[in-house]
Amino acid sequence: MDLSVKIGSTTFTNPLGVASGTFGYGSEYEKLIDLAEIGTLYTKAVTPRPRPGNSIPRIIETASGLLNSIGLANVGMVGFVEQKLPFLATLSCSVVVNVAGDDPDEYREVVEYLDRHDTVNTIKGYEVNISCPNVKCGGLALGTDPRQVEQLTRLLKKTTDKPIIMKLTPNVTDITVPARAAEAGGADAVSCINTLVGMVIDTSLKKTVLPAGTGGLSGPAVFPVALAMVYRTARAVTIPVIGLGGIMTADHAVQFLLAGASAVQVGTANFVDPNIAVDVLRGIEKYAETERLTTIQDFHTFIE
Amino acid sequence: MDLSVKIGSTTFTNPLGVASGTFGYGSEYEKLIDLAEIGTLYTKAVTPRPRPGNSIPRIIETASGLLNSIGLANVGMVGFVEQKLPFLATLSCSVVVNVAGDDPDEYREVVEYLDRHDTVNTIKGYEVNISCPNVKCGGLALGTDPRQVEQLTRLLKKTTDKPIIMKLTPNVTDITVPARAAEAGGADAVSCINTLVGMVIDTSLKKTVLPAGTGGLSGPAVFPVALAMVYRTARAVTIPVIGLGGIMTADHAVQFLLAGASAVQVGTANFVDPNIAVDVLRGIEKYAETERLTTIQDFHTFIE
Amino acid sequence: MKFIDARVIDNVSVAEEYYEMSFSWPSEETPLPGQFLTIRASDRTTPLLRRPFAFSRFDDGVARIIYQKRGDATAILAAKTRDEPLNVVGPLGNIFPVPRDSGRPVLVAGGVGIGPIFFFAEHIRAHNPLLVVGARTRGLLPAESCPHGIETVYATDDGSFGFHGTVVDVLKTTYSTDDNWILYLCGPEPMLKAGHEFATERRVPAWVSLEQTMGCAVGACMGCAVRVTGGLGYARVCTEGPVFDSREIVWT
Amino acid sequence: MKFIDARVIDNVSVAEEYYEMSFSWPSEETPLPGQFLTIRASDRTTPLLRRPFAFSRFDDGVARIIYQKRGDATAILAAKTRDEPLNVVGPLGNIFPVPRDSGRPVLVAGGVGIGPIFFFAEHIRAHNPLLVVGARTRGLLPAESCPHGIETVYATDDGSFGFHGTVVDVLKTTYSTDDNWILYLCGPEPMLKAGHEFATERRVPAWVSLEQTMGCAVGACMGCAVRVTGGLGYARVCTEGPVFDSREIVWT
Ligand SMILES: Cc1cc2nc3c(=O)[nH]c(=O)nc-3n(C[C@H](O)[C@H](O)[C@H](O)COP(=O)(O)OP(=O)(O)OC[C@H]3O[C@@H](n4cnc5c(N)ncnc54)[C@H](O)[C@@H]3O)c2cc1C
Ligand SMILES: Cc1cc2nc3c(=O)[nH]c(=O)nc-3n(C[C@H](O)[C@H](O)[C@H](O)COP(=O)(O)OP(=O)(O)OC[C@H]3O[C@@H](n4cnc5c(N)ncnc54)[C@H](O)[C@@H]3O)c2cc1C
Ligand SMILES: Cc1cc2nc3c(=O)[nH]c(=O)nc-3n(C[C@H](O)[C@H](O)[C@H](O)COP(=O)(O)O)c2cc1C
Ligand SMILES: Cc1cc2nc3c(=O)[nH]c(=O)nc-3n(C[C@H](O)[C@H](O)[C@H](O)COP(=O)(O)O)c2cc1C
Ligand code: FES
Ligand code: FES
Repeated sequence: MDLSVKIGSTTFTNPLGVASGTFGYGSEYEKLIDLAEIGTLYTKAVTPRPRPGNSIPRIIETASGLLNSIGLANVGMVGFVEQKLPFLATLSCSVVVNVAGDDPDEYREVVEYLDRHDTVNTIKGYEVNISCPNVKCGGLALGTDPRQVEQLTRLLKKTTDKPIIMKLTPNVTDITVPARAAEAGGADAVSCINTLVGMVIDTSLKKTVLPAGTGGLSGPAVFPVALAMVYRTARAVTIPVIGLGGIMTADHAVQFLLAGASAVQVGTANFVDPNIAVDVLRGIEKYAETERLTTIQDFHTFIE
Repeated sequence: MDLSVKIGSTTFTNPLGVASGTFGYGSEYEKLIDLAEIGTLYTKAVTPRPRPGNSIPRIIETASGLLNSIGLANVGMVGFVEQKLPFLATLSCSVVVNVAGDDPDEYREVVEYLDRHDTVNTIKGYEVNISCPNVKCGGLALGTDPRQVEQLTRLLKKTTDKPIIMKLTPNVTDITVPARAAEAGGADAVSCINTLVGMVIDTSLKKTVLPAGTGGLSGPAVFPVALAMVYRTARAVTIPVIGLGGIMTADHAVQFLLAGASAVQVGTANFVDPNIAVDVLRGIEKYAETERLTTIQDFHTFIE
Repeated sequence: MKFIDARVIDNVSVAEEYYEMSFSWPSEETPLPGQFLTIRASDRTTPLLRRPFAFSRFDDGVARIIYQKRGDATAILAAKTRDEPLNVVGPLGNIFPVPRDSGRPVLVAGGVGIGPIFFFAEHIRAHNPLLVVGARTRGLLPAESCPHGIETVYATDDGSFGFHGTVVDVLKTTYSTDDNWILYLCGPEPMLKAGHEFATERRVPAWVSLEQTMGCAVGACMGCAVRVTGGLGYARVCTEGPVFDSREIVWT
Repeated sequence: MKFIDARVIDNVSVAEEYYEMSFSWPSEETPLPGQFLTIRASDRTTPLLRRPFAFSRFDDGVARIIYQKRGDATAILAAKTRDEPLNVVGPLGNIFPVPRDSGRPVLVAGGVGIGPIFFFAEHIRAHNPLLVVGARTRGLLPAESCPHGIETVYATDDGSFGFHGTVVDVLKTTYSTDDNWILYLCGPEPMLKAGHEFATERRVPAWVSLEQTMGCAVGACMGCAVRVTGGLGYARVCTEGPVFDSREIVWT
């Protein structure tokens, strides 16, 4: 059995990742789980300059879901290289840096800077967040416009030799449009989904719970939506699709793989139980064994 | 306190409705709840000819949600007039007929036929389902194209004097686009949301649980998404917005009203507990009383 | 069909993963064999939908179900103790038709189908029914709950108790051409199908009680459809069923 | 910070809607006052997130929390009985700094803030702390759980027990200018803010333990941010806190 996944020039040893924004920069979970066990760590988004994030409160629980409005709070690319990269360099799992910015040039700036400072080749790829519903510029607006998606992908592909994974938003009429745009721009993979735009109102205060009004919905509530999107995306592009959204169990992850995903990410579930990611990987391996599937491609042969 | 709602020429005595497809044609729930208590009963979709519906199984539970693929199973307009309308005529609640078809002409056909046969003026309006994710033609494709939405609305407004409520799909990049198209076509109101496209796979059978592949996701899982959509829609159009999606409690319903909805519908929750709709209405009234809100418009004054 | 403000009286394990629950039934409407009820297991939204269960017995203000612990809802039920309230709607659905002519009723139960079959066996005791109860293995047979004083054949797939084979094997071995049987079956679909095929070959009537995931359970949502030969090609398990003439069903 | 395979030892009501739970703590890492743990209340997805609770006591392999029944998660906790497993991660967060100089520690608790304050009072018993415990009304005061042999002033908003007024009213009445106090507060935000203002006026140091909805509880998600004066303007309650110098906080 070899469940490794090739994305661009990088081979990821197994199909499991932990999703951006839910695992910090790895060190936060170091004492709880063996980071060597997870395949790929997708970092919190890195932007050119440090960002304080949105007003508080930033998260609220909904029925089987989590609505967040973190606002890309992060230390910025310089802080990342100084404070986070050295620890990440010590890990045996793969590291993919999630990148965000206010405009295409900011994305390029981050990728260029990180490439230059990643002297020991810690970073195995970039996941480009064009789908954050919690910031004004960049983010969602960019991700819903196929022309911009294609141009940004092309720009970043020119900037780095490392794999470029475009992270798609589910807040679109037809996810295959930005997916194909990313492919046309030369993306090495797409990942989907980011969060769904959602809102909760506090009826006693008579205002939205999140000061920003809307936030991004994640967690098991969104799983069926994510699976349908991954299914459609996998039929629209030939590059690998990374499936995520609501994974709580190995069965969910296997559903993504059967639907056509080549890899998966566990997000919100890390908050629920930091063990879940590793359990999911074990479960995928067990399923592959029981069902006699020896490669990720084998998962793709059952559902049309 | 007067929480009545005017839509086109019809005044609905209170803001509560039970959503199409979750309440049959009323008689099914007659023994369980006092139908006089609910404001408006939205029937199961009526199409020109009877439809058997999709292959089975048709429903599956997901985390705090329900994925369905009923496929507009219904008795057709003739059957509706013969078998369902006489009972509906005896009810003291308002009746709105949900209408669906494969193309604009089928919608027109249903509205025309029903208008002609509704001799005692039982039907207080039509809700036009341009958002069913479970049928090939009409349905979703139509609902995502603003030009078609506007034309269909205009066609139906010419066909009948009764209020036309366009039911919008959440499976779009920007729900304000079809909402404005409906308004431009002369719609008396819009209702949102219909179900989100979703999928579940049976990993032991290695196929989708629903034979149609995807289905429509409803229930508390989708509530935050629905609320965000209603909030945006209410700021894009001046006609009344009817909010639905995941209502389980009066607090949910009040959130829709505070977000700008003029009325609400309870859907999946009727399955969970047929009492919920009436409890929701009582809860809305109690909230209005405690907070000293005397009209539905008063709910709209707090959130920008 | 009513809301029933029931309270748990007893809730005991009757076989591996099988439980029998009795609860008060403060309603005039008396449930009959074949009918079912729905329970909202939890006030939270997981599990969300009400769950259907067939009546396994009814005496005098006390109703019962026999259920298998499968997933979330039944796990919550299994943890309920005496006097806990139970959010019930029922009775729902149609009934097993009582045999009118002289034929011998043969009642066949497997898996979660035992409840309604036991109830029906008690109900038509006077008709001298033959009861055939099957399970994969001995531990899954709820021996204590079986109606007493009714001719009963047990069958296990692994031969650990009673007849070694399926319930339909029992039928095949027991049946002789001058028998005048009416079959009633409730259990897993493959068993019902085999029962139907047996009945067709031997030209005996067969009633089957079907399962299908339910939304509303009152006929409103068209969610619980099964393929049938007549009408539009579908019938609702909750309303036209759960009991069907096996010849009406399109078996796949 | 570790996964703790805890088991419930005891779980009793200590005031109206307040419970004290003790559970085994099979870990070398000893929790200190101010620190908290997170519990996954249910295996289902409602409630979804782990819930944070402060330690209210620790002796020798047995940890405790005092919690208020508020919503789904705490209702599930309240129903737990002896020997049930408890999915715990902890200890998390920073600690109440033990007073180094000669000042008198004045410990102020309200609402769900009593747990960590009681723990700290026991911990610095040798420093002769003054304990001020407030509640809306008598029934909400967990008298039994209060540390014994420590000077304690009770206050109720309605005057039904002890001092008639808020805990900060108690501070104002009790304080005299030659007192050398160090304040420690845990409770609802308005109380913390009033405590901070009192401390600023009287120029005494004050430590506050804050609450914020948490996602990860380990510093990864930036969800539990509160406004602070330094750095980027936000600090994480789960990592930089929950205990902060009250002057660091941007009070609103
Ligand atoms: C008319 C009828 C009568 C029934 N009588 C009995 C009975 O007497 N005893 C008994 O043990 N079981 C009976 N069942 C089956 C019972 O409803 C399921 O076992 C129960 O819903 C499982 O719920 P769960 O949450 O524990 O498991 P889940 O994890 O939800 O599901 C386990 C399996 O149960 C089935 N199921 C799930 N939800 C539903 C639903 N809403 N409606 C129907 N089936 C569902 C699915 O096939 C699923 O694979 C009956 C079903 C029907 C339709
Ligand atoms: C560091 C810290 C220590 C705490 N210590 C205690 C304690 O010792 N005793 C005690 O009774 N309570 C304590 N709390 C509060 C406790 O976490 C909440 O009461 C609990 O999460 C409520 O869960 P619920 O599902 O019962 O209620 P819910 O219905 O979920 O919520 C009720 C209220 O609790 C708060 N809350 C909900 N989810 C969270 C979350 N994930 N994190 C934080 N707050 C949340 C919200 O303000 C909400 O309005 C502490 C909170 C924090 C942050
Ligand atoms: C608190 C939080 C913060 C997130 N931050 C980011 C981010 O910085 N960049 C990004 O691409 N996605 C971010 N996401 C989205 C997740 O990576 C993931 O796409 C989404 O949560 C769906 O997966 P899940 O349901 O498994 O959580 C964030 C999600 C959460 C819950
Ligand atoms: C079983 C089922 C059948 C439905 N059928 C219809 C329909 O015929 N026409 C329609 O416009 N919407 C239909 N809907 C959508 C609902 O009316 C509603 O828009 C949706 O379920 C969201 O609301 P809820 O979360 O409260 O259920 C159906 C929903 C369900 C669950
Ligand atoms: S379950 Fe709704 S029609 Fe049968
Ligand atoms: S809760 Fe995630 S950073 Fe504090």
